[in-house]
Amino acid sequence: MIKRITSNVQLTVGLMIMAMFVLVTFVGPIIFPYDPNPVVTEIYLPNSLAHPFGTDWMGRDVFRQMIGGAGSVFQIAFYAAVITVLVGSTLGILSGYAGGKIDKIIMAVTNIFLSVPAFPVYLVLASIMTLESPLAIAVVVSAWSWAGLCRAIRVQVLSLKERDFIQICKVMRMGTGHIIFKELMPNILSYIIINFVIAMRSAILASVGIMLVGLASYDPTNWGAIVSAARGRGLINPMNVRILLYPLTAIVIFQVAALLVVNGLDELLNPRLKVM
Amino acid sequence: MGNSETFEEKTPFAKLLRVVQAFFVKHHYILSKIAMSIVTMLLTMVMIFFLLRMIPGDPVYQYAIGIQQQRRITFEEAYKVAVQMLHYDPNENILRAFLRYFSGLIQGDLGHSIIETNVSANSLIRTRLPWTLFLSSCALFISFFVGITVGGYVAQHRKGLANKAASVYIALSGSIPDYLMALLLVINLAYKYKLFPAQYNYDAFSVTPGFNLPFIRDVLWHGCLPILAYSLVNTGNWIMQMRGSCIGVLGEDYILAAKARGLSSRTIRSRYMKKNALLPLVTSLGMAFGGLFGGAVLMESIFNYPGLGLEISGRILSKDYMVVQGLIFFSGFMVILVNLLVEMIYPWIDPRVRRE
Amino acid sequence: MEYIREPLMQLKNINMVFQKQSSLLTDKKFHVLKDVNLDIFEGEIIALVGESGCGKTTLGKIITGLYKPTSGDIYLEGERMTGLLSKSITSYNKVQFIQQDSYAALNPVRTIYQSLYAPIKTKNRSWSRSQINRKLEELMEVIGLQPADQFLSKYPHQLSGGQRQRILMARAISLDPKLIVADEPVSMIDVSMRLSLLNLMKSLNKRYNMSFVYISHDLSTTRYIAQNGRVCVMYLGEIVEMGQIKDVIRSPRHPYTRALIQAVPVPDPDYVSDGELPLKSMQLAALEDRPKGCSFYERCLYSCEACRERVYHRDTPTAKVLCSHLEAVPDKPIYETFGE
Amino acid sequence: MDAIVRFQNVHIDYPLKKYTLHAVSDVSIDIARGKITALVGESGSGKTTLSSALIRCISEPGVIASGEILFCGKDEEPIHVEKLTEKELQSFRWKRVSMVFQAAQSALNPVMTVKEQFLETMEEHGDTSPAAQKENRCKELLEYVKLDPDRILKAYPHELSGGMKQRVMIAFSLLLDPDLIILDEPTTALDVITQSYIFSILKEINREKGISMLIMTHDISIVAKFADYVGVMYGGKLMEFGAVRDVFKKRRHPYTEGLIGATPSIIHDISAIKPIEGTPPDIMNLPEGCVFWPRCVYFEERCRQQEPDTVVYPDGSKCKCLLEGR
Repeated sequence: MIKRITSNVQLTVGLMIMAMFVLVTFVGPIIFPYDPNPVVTEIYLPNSLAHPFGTDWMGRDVFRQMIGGAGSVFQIAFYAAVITVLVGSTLGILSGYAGGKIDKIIMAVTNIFLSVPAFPVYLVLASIMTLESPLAIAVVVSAWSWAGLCRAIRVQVLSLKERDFIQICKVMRMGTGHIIFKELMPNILSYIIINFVIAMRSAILASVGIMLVGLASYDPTNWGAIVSAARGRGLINPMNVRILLYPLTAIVIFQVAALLVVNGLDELLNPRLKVM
Repeated sequence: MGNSETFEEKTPFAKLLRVVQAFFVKHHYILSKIAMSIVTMLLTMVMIFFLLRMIPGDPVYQYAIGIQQQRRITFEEAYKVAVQMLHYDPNENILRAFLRYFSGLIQGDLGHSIIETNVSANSLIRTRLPWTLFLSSCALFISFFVGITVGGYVAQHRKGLANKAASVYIALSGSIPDYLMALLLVINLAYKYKLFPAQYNYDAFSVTPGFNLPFIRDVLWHGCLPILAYSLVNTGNWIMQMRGSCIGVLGEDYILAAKARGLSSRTIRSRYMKKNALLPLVTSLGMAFGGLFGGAVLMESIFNYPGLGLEISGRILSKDYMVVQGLIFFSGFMVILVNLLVEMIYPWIDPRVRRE
Repeated sequence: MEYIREPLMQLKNINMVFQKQSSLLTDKKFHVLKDVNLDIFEGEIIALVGESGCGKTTLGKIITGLYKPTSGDIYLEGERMTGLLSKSITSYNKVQFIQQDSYAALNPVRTIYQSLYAPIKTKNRSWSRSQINRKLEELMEVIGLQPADQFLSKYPHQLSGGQRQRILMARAISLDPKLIVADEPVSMIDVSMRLSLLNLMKSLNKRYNMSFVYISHDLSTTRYIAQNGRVCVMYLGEIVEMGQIKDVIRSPRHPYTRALIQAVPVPDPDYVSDGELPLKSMQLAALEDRPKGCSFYERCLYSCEACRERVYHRDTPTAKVLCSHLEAVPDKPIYETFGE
Repeated sequence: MDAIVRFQNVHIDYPLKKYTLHAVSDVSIDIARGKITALVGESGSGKTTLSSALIRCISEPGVIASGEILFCGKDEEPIHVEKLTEKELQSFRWKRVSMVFQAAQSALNPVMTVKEQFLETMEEHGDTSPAAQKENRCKELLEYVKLDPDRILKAYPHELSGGMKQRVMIAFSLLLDPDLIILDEPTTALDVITQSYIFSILKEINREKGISMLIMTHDISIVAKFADYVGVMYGGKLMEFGAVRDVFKKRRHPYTEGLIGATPSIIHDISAIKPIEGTPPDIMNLPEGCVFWPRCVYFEERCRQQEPDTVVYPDGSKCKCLLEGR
């Protein structure tokens, strides 16, 4: 298995970059602790050895800010992906496998979520709830994202449950638990894993977007909050532009890495290619 | 239904029933789609209503205080006026409140502003939606047409350099969030090189709105950057969809059969590959178009472009929820409506789903 | 005293109607099976043959319990079956199913071992792992895949079609059923390997005295496997002719059976029958709004006006035939010579 | 024999990343003019690859590695099919050689009516006659395969049943009056009655129009019923070739013998038939020597060591076996 992963260039590169982000998140703050107090003498310093990304309008180190904020960014992404995948796949499997009334009800609810545009609702939720923890933001940004996954998984389950190997399980009187967890799940697991990474990607974009509008910036070091604050200072000033570009670049790098992982996993796990 | 036989065939009622039944049988496909859409709309109404109820505090109270100070009347009277103006009474029985909200929506009244008098969701849609639609539909159609052209080309030349370049572009554009693209363009093209204006829909000082050339030119000029940003981000997605769809179609037997029939590669490309590959993309295009009515919140706020999206985010920040509700419902409604239209047109495009 | 064999399974007046919603108010009804009566005896091989859409697979699925018939009763060893989901029946696992597409019938992400282990464990909760492993070894020997470990650790896509089909047989017999329904088990297998699979099924039938319901559109393989058994020829959801396969092939009585047998190609250039098939058209009638009388009326060369209104079973010396106008149908064999 | 197509030492390879797959190796076979020639073989025997090489429609990434494919029209210079340019191929395909695909069910464009596709093919091949005349031609052909032309012409492919589609494809293959029709498993997904109808239609076409046919099948019974000549293929090689009656009577090659012996029939003695042991060869990993030796009942040690030459008999029939005449 490990050999198959390493032979897939996309997956290896993607995983390595993602691992680096995780490393920075956990180890970074210990090596480069962040001091939020303003240093009047060091406002808008350019890049240097002491301040690799320079300093901001209050003389604080941007590099250390970002390292401090990474935890909050990835916690949101992780929680949101967990919630999205749990809710989406549970409801999707339930809807597809149970069929009948349950299916109709779940699909009607899913349709609402798919029709109403997500981002404005995120903003409403963010403004009427007090969001002060990564988990709360994660709940908000996964409030809508499960619906698409739910529908996609339902379609897969619908086609799987008519397949011969599920039918024969019924003839052999295997329990519903066995059919769902041992027969169905392994077949959609790769799809769920891939969607976990995709959910992380969109959670980061959504959370940064919410902060960019000026909501829910409970943690000033969160990358979204840095971007929002820099933008608030005015983009006419190139110094603010510079500050804003660091977190955004980091986000893009993470997005690319996650996409590589998605493509790589797709290649690795997709049965269509495996049969060939 | 079995008991239709129990009716005497000659009675007018039975005749009417048969006509109605025949009508339902004939238009089964469309009717069931319409029924589904209506159900979804109703459920959407209910959900948005309850979202409104989640708002902490009493918005009427603050509004009433404003009116009290403005008109110098007692608080009770002001409160009544406020309730009337907002179409919202927090002390009202929830069922009645829902009925009132519901009848308002049925009559096309999407809700009134709590903060400004004479501003309603309807008036905002009238003034803001055209700008949003101008930007996003231009961008959507540019990216769609570029996407299907490039996607169709690279699907046929999978081993070429173009395909590799397309893959890189797809990966990058899929990873750069639209607001970052917007920021980059503003920073570079507007602030650094001053090629395009950075904000607003037109320059209110130099042109007068109306059907005149300078105005139209100025609007297009201001639209350049947002449209560019939006297209750059979305083209990748369309390339990817079209390429995937084309590759699927190219593996079909009828492509090989067409080749065996000695048809020219141009015919095969246009009438066999593209025609079939575009079918699933029509649905995507419809969904994307329906999504435009909500406005691109972040994009418009970065360009300070007075579309619906900017309005929504502004109203959310100023806690003008009544209007926000209306606008969100409107965009949901449009998504459902456009999807319904696509589904009704679809049998006409794809003969396989056509019903007699 | 006369000895009467009790059938293993009895199907009585089975009807199956599929409904498809055609509008918000009305449904289209497809009468897929019509008044099917069938007794299956212990240890016999009975074949269901017919063209696609004749309802043979639906009947197979009803026998296994996958479908619940719209009306009619099924008795298994004298006990009434009410469908798969009811727990009340004691005839647990007595009917098993072998499907046509061996690739689709095995879970692609589970190994053969996992696919075979689970059903045995579900049936015999108290068995230890080593007990089940022994049983698996034994099964693999029966189906002729040796060494067992090498096959058990593989995934379905790593095996050939013939090997997978053998695995399906192992899975079916692993639950010690009384009856196995085999739905076109060899139609997707290469010609040179079909015969050995059929031989395996024959030997299972002899060794365990299991009954087989062999569903096929191919009369040649059917004749091979059900050599001494019975055949039911199905047409549009009805059994139009039932009898010993030898007799039915030698001198078919139903007009449809006659056409069917004449249409079967023979692997011998000396037996080329170049004549037209005894049919009016090749168009199959619709399954909705079935006519009152004979469903073969439209295509039949020997029909009379009365056939449109009524049809009933007639017993001939060799078979039970669903044709009320049997006098008009020729009764001479299609081919002059027959081997055993 | 008056041949319309001569395959001479044809090799078809699939160059893959790590190795090259030899789908067809060193096949020489003549397709008789005006007759029906069958190629029989199991999956992976290379019969489909060989026949699609005739119109140069080998699935990607297969290539004709060496050998010649000669198409000999009446009173004209033989055409080297393997050397045709893309442009020449376009007019060669369908006009000289047409094909009824195995997957006839999906060989029509789902978004065009039957009529549109018929007319399009005629136009692309430079038919400039008036529309009504073209339409009459289509109707005539559909009637020929016993279909109702008015209904079929305006139908979309999904509105036709399997047997109807197959007949539409046969009518389609006749559209430009080709010299040869390739039929790839034309009845695989159909039941026996439909199959019988289709073969009688095909036989009629062969007799009345004198069109040569090359049919691929895995079913030796169909060969017996339908073909004049037969080539038996196994593991990408031609094992035996000859007139159908000869091949069935003489059974020169052990594989042919096994194949005929393993096919159940509705009239012959059942007890005499027996399976061929073993499994068909893995095309990626063909055995050394004769490809059939692992399954051959007459196997001798030398079969493993050397590949047999093809013996050509005076009547043109062929056999590729070391133990020929055993």
